[in-house]
Amino acid sequence: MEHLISPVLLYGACAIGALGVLVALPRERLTPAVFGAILLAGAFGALVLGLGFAAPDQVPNFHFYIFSLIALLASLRVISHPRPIYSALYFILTILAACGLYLILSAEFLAFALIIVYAGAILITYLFVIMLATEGPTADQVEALNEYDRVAREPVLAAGAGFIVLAALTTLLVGGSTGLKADPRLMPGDTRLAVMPQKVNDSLRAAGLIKGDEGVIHIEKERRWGITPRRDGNGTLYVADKNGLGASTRLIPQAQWPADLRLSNTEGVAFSLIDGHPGAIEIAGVILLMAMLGAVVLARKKVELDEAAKAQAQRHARLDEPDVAGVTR
Amino acid sequence: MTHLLSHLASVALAASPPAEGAARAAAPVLGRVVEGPWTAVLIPGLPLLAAVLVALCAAGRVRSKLPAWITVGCLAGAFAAAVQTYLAVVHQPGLAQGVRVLEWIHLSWGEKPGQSFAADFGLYLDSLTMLWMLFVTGLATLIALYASEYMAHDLGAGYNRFYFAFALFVFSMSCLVMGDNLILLYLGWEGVGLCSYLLIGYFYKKPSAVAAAKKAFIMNRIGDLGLALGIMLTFVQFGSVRYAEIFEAAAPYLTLAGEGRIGEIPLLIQLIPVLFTVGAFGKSAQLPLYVWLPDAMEGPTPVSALIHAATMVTAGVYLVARFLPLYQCSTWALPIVAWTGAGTALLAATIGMAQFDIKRIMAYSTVSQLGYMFAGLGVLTSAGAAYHVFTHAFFKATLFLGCGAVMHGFAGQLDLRKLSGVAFMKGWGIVGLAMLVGCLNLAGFPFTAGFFSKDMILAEAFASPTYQALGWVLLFTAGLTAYYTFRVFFRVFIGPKFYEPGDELHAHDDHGHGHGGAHGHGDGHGHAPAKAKATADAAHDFHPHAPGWAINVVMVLLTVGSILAAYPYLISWVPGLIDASSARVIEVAHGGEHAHGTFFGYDPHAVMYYVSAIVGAVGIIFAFVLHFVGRTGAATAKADALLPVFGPLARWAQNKWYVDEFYNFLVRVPLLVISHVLHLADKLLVDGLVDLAGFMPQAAGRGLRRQQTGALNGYAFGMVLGVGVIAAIGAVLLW
Amino acid sequence: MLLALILIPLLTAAVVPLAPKRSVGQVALLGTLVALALAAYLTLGRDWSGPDAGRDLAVSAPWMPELGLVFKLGTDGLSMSLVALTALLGPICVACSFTAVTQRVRTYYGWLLVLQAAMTGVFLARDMILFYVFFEFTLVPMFVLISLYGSTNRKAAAVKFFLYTFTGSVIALAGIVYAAWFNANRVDAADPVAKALVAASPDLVLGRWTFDLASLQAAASRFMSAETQWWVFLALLCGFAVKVPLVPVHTWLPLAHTEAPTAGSVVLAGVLLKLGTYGLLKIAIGLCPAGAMAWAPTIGLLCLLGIVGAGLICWVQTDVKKLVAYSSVAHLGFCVLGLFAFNDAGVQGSVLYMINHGLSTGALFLCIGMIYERYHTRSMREIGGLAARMPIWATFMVFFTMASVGLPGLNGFVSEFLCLLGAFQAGDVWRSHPLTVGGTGGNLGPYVAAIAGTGMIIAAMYLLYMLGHVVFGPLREPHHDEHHSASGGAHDAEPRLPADLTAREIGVLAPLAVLCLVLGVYPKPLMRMVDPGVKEVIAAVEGARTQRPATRPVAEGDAGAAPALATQEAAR
Amino acid sequence: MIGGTLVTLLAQGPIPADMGGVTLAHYLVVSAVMFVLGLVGFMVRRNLIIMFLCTELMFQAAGIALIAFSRFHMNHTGQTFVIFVLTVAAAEAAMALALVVLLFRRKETLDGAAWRELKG
Repeated sequence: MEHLISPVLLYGACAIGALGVLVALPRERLTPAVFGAILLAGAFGALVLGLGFAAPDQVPNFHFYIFSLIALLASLRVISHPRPIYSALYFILTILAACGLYLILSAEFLAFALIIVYAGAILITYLFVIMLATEGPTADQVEALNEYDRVAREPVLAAGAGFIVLAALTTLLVGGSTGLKADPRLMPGDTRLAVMPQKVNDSLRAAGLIKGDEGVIHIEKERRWGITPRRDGNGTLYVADKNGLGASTRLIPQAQWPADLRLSNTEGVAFSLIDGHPGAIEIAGVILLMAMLGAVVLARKKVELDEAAKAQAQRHARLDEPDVAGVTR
Repeated sequence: MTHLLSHLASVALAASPPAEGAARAAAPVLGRVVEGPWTAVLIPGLPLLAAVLVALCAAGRVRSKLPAWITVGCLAGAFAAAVQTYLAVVHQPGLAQGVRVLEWIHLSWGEKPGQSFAADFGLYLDSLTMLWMLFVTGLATLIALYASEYMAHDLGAGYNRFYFAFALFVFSMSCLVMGDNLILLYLGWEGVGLCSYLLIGYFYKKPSAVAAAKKAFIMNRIGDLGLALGIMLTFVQFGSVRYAEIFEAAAPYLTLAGEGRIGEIPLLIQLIPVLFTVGAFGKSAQLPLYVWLPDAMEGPTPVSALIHAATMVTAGVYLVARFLPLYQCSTWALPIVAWTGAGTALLAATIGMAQFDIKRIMAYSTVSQLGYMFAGLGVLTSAGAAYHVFTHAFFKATLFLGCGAVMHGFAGQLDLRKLSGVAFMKGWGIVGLAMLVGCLNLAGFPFTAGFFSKDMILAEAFASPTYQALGWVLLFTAGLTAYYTFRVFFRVFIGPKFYEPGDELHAHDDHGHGHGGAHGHGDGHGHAPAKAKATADAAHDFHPHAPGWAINVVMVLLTVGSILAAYPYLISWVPGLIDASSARVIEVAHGGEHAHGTFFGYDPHAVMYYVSAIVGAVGIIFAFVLHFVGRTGAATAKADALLPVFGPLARWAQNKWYVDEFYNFLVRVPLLVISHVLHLADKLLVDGLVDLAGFMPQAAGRGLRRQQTGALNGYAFGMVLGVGVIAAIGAVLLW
Repeated sequence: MLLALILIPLLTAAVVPLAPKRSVGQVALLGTLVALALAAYLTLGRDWSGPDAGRDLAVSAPWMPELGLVFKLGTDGLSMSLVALTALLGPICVACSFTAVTQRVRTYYGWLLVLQAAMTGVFLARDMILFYVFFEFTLVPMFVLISLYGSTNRKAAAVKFFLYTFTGSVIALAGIVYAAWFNANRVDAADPVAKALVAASPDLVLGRWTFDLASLQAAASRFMSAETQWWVFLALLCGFAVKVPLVPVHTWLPLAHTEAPTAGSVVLAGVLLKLGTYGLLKIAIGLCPAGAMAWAPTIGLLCLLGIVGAGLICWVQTDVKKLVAYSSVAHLGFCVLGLFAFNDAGVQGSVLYMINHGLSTGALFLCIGMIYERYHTRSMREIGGLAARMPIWATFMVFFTMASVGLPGLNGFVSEFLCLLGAFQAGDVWRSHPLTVGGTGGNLGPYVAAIAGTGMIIAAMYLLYMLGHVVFGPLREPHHDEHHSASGGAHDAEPRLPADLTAREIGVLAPLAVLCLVLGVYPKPLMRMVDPGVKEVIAAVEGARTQRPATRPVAEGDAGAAPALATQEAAR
Repeated sequence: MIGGTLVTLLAQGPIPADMGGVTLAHYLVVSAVMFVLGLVGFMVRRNLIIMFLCTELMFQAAGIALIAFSRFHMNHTGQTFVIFVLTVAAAEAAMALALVVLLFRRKETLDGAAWRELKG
């Protein structure tokens, strides 16, 4: 198998990355996140170089590198920032960068959906919860960081394990995708246009290919409107008048089709979603409903503090209200 | 009585020995069976009916002597049927008759011989069978009558139980003797064992009785294993377990043996009688399996008389006699039988000399006499052996019942040191006289039945060139027998009157109802405290109750029977019956001159009368001198002075040569140890391994449990590692 | 009809929870009596001696056709006799529990009935998976019976019983599945041998996935190599030997028996153990006759170990119930020994042994249960000489002990003797003695029979030891008061039992006693009934003995060699 | 605005094999790295909320990979799946955060290590 990237380089990059993460993780003393970021950037650079050399004849896509660098650095900060609020904010940045990548991949619908749903809705919930669940800075202590936020748990082991997984994953992904050929059978092509006669009509009419009361028909299935596109680009449009199929029917080969007579990405996603996975949508809806109900139920629940916490709360209460204690005494 | 004796003596001395003199009857036709009389079915049928009726009595909680009368009646009917059948059988001498009753076990897996197994409830009637059945049913009737009085103290459940087992015993014995196949014989064989077990253990609250019963059953089972293996080997060899077919298949071998070519007979066929012998030794209490019989005296005395003296123990003799054709085909079987018999006779006699319990002495004498019978079979006088069985049945029954009467009358007292002059006490005359006759028979006093039957065996032993030594052993034993028999008689039945009551009282104290009215004395309940005053003055509050009419009648009848038992000898009745059955001894062609053993140059058949008469008389005289002359009390006699002469031998003999202890040490204890070891091994090793297999997952789980920290991150870490390992494996495979 | 045999107890089990507590027992008794009546009608009402007897009763319905599973019930004389035994013990088990079980009675009788249904199903199933399902399903009720109604150590006993037997039978399942796989993938339906087989009996399914018993047996016995058969048999043996149980996989039995309630012990000894021997007989040997032959010497050795070893262990027990439990190990040693003699006497004896052991040992457990109900102890140190207190009970006890010892005239003898005779005949040693007519040849032989014969002596030793302690001897009874105060008010609620047996208890024991006697004196009908089944098994083994498995019959010309071998054998 | 420009610039990008000079592998590597970062974060951080955030990070990584494949095959199913992922993430966030609040109320801490009831 052809090596897209030299394994030594790949693993080296992974190792450096792991080291970077390790350094960047929050710990008891100083948190040299900056060094970690530098190391990570180095690792990323190494990867870029390796991958870039893998396809030397192509001009590297600048946007890709920018977005991915932002995304990765932001995710690093998500996991390494000791303050939860900042982590959440960095996560928003990660999502925005990922949306950039989505756009490069011409998934514009999802890119915006992601921003709205994730950055807009989910993350806000997170922020709310963080606000709710984090004790604010008290008067005497400006840096009210919890111990569990300041100290990472088993960073070395985790970084090691992460390294192993990453090395294995990249090996598999890189190795697996090199030989991968796009499967033409998976491409919906323009088949979907057959069920979108209005779009076809409008497009043809705008391009001046049909006039008057002519319309496209689809012969094989005997539909009034339709086309027979082919995956190989040799689809044919039959254009007929209102009287239906007859002597006046004419054909428009695919080569003459206007440029915008094709399925847009959003339309494709819509077809795939509604037409291809109707059941899954239903299930997703139910899941969301259940989640909502569950959240309501959970939120309404009165919580009993457990014994230790109760004792502590009582202690707090006594300290907070010395007067009451004094009265009773 | 004396007139009859002298008459018999004159006739006996005048007549030449019947085995030689009378022209032998025509050889029996073995392997052919003709239809027999249906009355034969009544012989086992009536006792079975009696057993069923008695069982119903038990279910109905009958508390009268009804079971006894049922049993006596049925047994008498069986005896009548036996006589009737006997007449039918002797009508066609040499021909066996068969009666089919019920199909039992039938298997078939092919057409060829040996490919089917059939054992039915069928009867095989020939003269051997009928000889046995006559005395079995006859004696059983008498003894059942005797027991009706003897067991009367136990009216109710115990009485019913006794008669149930008694009737069942007669049924089993009939099956044993009359069955037409080995499996039915085996049924009877084990059936009598069961009844023996039940009856020995009759006083089941006594641990010794329970132990004795168990011992008898197990010892018998050891023998039964040999018999069972013999049956299987017979089946495999001859393809059948039916007598007729076995004899038919064995005929060629018998011919070979008759021609003196015994070496050409296949080894496996020679092995069959050896295996049978094991069974016979178990049932007939021969070395090394004899130890159960003396202990079996724990049972009620009528049982000892019928089962453990007269009938059941002779089943082994019957087996050997029945299969004499096969025994004669075997090189080793008959010598084994002969020498074991002689050895047992001597050993049991020596033990019997040293015992003090009169019933036990009788038991050892039974073992000894059984040894005689086997020796007789071994030296090929099946007629002698069968005749000895016959005579022994009568006189030993007489002796036992006499002992039983004593035991009954003296509250279980059987120690000859504590009884004396019983015959002279009021009401004991008949018993005393019967005992005298029995003792004379057993001692081989001239012109008694025992004298003739013993002589036949002795003479044949000396007549055979290879069994001279055996003859001397038997002769010596005869002397010992005379001595210890009369030792009992002189000490217990004559001499100064004296008694001490026993302490057992037949477990009267357990059953509050005491004695029945038949005993003719009033204080039926007053025996229990006798134990506390087991001294001479116990006589003040203890009155021995003399036997009642039933016991006396039976004693008289049996005495007459023992005397008359000499008569058949004179007319060659028994030898004739034997010769007409499968127990006939074949003539062996020895190639040249028939080598005849002699007794100091004389023909043993001619001189043995005198020799054995002298030996018997010497034994009696010894007993007279040592145990009667000058004896004033019961406890001691002159013989005690002689004890030091024998040194430890007397003590050893008194302790039965420590055979029981030896068996215990050699067999029972090791087995017990092995059993405990096995039990422990089973519990610890085998089950331990199982438990270990069950424990290991548990232990592993306990160990792995510690890996569950409960922290979320820990689980995540585990998952990541797992994913990593899987991905790494995938990567390695891919690259 | 056959389905009804299973359904009647099941339906009764469904009704029992609805019945009022007082009449639960009566309802269960009624159900079992109906089942018994049906079984008796089927058993006695027809002639079972023909080779095709009972074929018209077969029930077949598709179950899971994708897997080749068929809900197929069938019977022959052999199976029917065991079904009858199961049906007989049903009412007896119910009736013996009326006073013994007073707590949670609905659960108790419900599970008891389910157990009966499952056991009946095992004997009737003619599909391997159906067989297996029933076989395993017996475990659940038994587990409940032991763990809820047993004595002190019941939990451990129940778990051990369940896990031990379950482990074994899972391995057996592997063997079954392999046999089915073999039939589907290694047997060519177009093969001439296979064609001939199918032509002979059109029901056979060869070369496709099926779990039909007859088909798998035909396929495996004809096409599987001896070595493979050895392995498959081993797998099946794992399942069945534990159930039987053979030494050394017997250790669950004494524990389970001791702890189980009386009815549980009766069923366990009476029928459950027979599932193992029945499985060996009907499934394992028919499936891999060559494997069975190869295993015969080893199994013979294990049987001897059981007969002698377990017998000796019995002898040193102090717990009566444990003694009888170990005696089951010894007795089933005889049973399996006869089975592996592979001749008429042996197999016939073995089948009779199954039934006779069920009757006599079941009855012994009943007797002991009655004692336990009265004295709440099983220790021979505490009780003894009970003949004085309970003469009727003692009579039954002696009777059943004698049946167990193998006294001729009672049922135990016929089977034990035939087993020994079979083992005795089944020796190749007879082949070297030309004038021997009764030997059948095989892997056991006279020495094995002789050693097994010592088991007769040992049986007498330990059973009479038991009788001598419990029934005879001086009376020993534990103090009632101690027990009542120790166990609190639980026993006070129980009805007080009279010293000797009640009419109900006599009614429970009497039928067994009558059967013991009848089967001892007149076993002919039973022997005729099981004969076709026995012949079938022997024919399978004989087939394997005379011909090599026709794995590649055409290629190597084995088909031609087989008859030659057969005639050679016949000539001997 | 920037988004709009990008759309015009990139949306009509070249067909599969040529994704602007970067291959499918590039996206997958980015996705993998992001995923592993989420993974490491989940293992390392002790704050329950951050841990959940890390799971969201992993969702994102998966999303990138799905979209990249979708583009590679010119098939919209990948994007559809991202929508489902989004749904699940939303549901999960709702539930998880509710739980977190609940847990926090119980022990007054967000330390994941505070709950060890499953400890063996």
